[in-house]
Amino acid sequence: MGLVLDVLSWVCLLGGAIFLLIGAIGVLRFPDFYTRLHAVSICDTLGAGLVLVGLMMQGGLSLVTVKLLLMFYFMIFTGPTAVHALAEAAMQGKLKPHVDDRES
Amino acid sequence: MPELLGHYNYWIVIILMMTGFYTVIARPNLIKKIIGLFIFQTSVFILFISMAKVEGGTAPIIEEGISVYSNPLPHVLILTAIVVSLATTALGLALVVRIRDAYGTINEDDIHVQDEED
Amino acid sequence: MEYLIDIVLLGLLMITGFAIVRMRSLLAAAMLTSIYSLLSASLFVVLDAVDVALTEAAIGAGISTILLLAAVALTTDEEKTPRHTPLLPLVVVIATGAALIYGTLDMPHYGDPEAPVHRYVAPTYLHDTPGEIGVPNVVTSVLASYRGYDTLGEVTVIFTAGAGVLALLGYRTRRRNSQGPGNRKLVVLRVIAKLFFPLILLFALYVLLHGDYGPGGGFQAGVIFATGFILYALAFGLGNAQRVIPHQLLRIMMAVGVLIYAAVGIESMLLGGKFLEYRVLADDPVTGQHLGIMLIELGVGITVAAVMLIIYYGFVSRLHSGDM
Amino acid sequence: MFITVSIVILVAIAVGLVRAFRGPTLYDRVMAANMIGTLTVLMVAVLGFMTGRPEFLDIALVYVLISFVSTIAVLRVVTIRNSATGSGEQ
Repeated sequence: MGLVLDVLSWVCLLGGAIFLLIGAIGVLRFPDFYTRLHAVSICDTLGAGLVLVGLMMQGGLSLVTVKLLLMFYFMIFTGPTAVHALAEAAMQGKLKPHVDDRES
Repeated sequence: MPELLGHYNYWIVIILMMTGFYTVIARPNLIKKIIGLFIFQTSVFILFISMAKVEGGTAPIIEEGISVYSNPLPHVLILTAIVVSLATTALGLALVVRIRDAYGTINEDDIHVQDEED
Repeated sequence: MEYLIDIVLLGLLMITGFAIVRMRSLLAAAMLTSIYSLLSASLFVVLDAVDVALTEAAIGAGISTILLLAAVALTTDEEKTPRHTPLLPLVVVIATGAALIYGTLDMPHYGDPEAPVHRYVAPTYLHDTPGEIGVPNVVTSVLASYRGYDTLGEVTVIFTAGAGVLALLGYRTRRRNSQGPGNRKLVVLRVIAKLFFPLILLFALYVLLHGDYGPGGGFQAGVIFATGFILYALAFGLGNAQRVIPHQLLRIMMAVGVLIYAAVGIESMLLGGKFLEYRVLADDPVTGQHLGIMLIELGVGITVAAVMLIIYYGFVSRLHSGDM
Repeated sequence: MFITVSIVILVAIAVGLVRAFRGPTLYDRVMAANMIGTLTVLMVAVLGFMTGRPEFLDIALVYVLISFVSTIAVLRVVTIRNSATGSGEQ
């Protein structure tokens, strides 16, 4: 049982790390602000979530896990809200999305 | 490893300190000066906290089975210093806002020119 | 392994520092300052200073950034190029830096347990705290008990700074309960703020009361408490926030905190001890220490929270559009 | 294993810093700061497990809240400033 939990937790941690990397590459490489926002939200939700779930499995049934759960709860709300506020502010600030001319 | 590292922390701290110092003396913009002061302050915090670190030690919160702790005294000094640094930053920014009200600019050079005209 | 993280974080800090200096837009520089604070806060965790990390994160990355941005918004964003060539400052800076680096050569190595810093009073504090004070967090015991005088001084400094900002910026009341434009755009934020506001206040209380056993204490709790109200003000407008916690109340609380602190000291004098000698506050010395630390942390928390909110109100009430 | 995760987080922080330096708009920088905030939270949590004292997660919790509130505050200040001056960019 302990071994299964350990393996699962490593899978979650590594998966989270991979998503963090993907998000980071997206933030670096995507062409304009609005596309980069998508990459950031991967870091905020899936990447961070998986890392936290992996840590919870390491923590076992203790106060540590309760705190991690609380962090998870906060993060799934704050991440999307912050990204939404960013997009809203950018729209209000008249930042034009980058559109590919060839398609229209 | 610590021998190899030697004074690395202190050197980076000094570089940061000088970055802040340069911003304070070379930039005419008052808000930029306060940002420089902020960098300077943080570098001092890092200097103290680096000195408090003991190799193999852990955070100074006493627990069974742990014998080596980092030095708590610099932590106390810096903890209060951080709050005071915010208070001074706020006071400085308030002064900048008032200077802008009085002079219409926050550029030190322009303020000197206006002072000389009077 | 921690050394690697230490090296990388310091490197990133240095790069961020250079970038801040080069940045011409002040808003961008303020954002980088926030990142700089976050990085240094995580460095503090690596260096075992958990209490300091908590404070730096709450203050550097949170309130300082907000104040810097508000100040930029109240003045101007673009930085003019200086009229003088920065040759003389550069020479001064390089000379000072070289002298300081020469000075570090005599310093003990990083992490050296035999360094003079670790030999003087710190072992006493670490050794005596469990028996004399009875709280596991040595930082709290030194801050609140062994060096209680210093902390009283710091709280007074913060009080003075709050009074100074109040004198400089004054305070403008919002008459209309600003329901400005973009009201509907705030729906998401408002729902989240309603969800989070009580949790943040609860968490501030946890940090205040748990400060004896883990990272935390009056300073951090005060800032977190103020952050909760800042979130409320951001979502519902300054006018509504002021109805919840009026400016007059803040001005009173700012003084009340310092007075609670000093009163604990005088109380211990009346009970036959020295100023801020908590042992005499209860029959059992350790219980007395607990009580004293709790009370002065409460005083610190009240003053810090009130001063942070006064500073925030002072800056934001000057911004033209009323809905922040 | 925690080491691998923390190295990945450090790399991601470095990438975020590059975005913060390059901009080009202010919003990009705010976005980078927000991302670095999230990464710092994870970093602190992983570090706690790495050093064997995970009970310091309070710090990470504070970081979550603070980085959220400061992002929102920054955006509100920028929005108010934009509507006051009528200009959009930077």
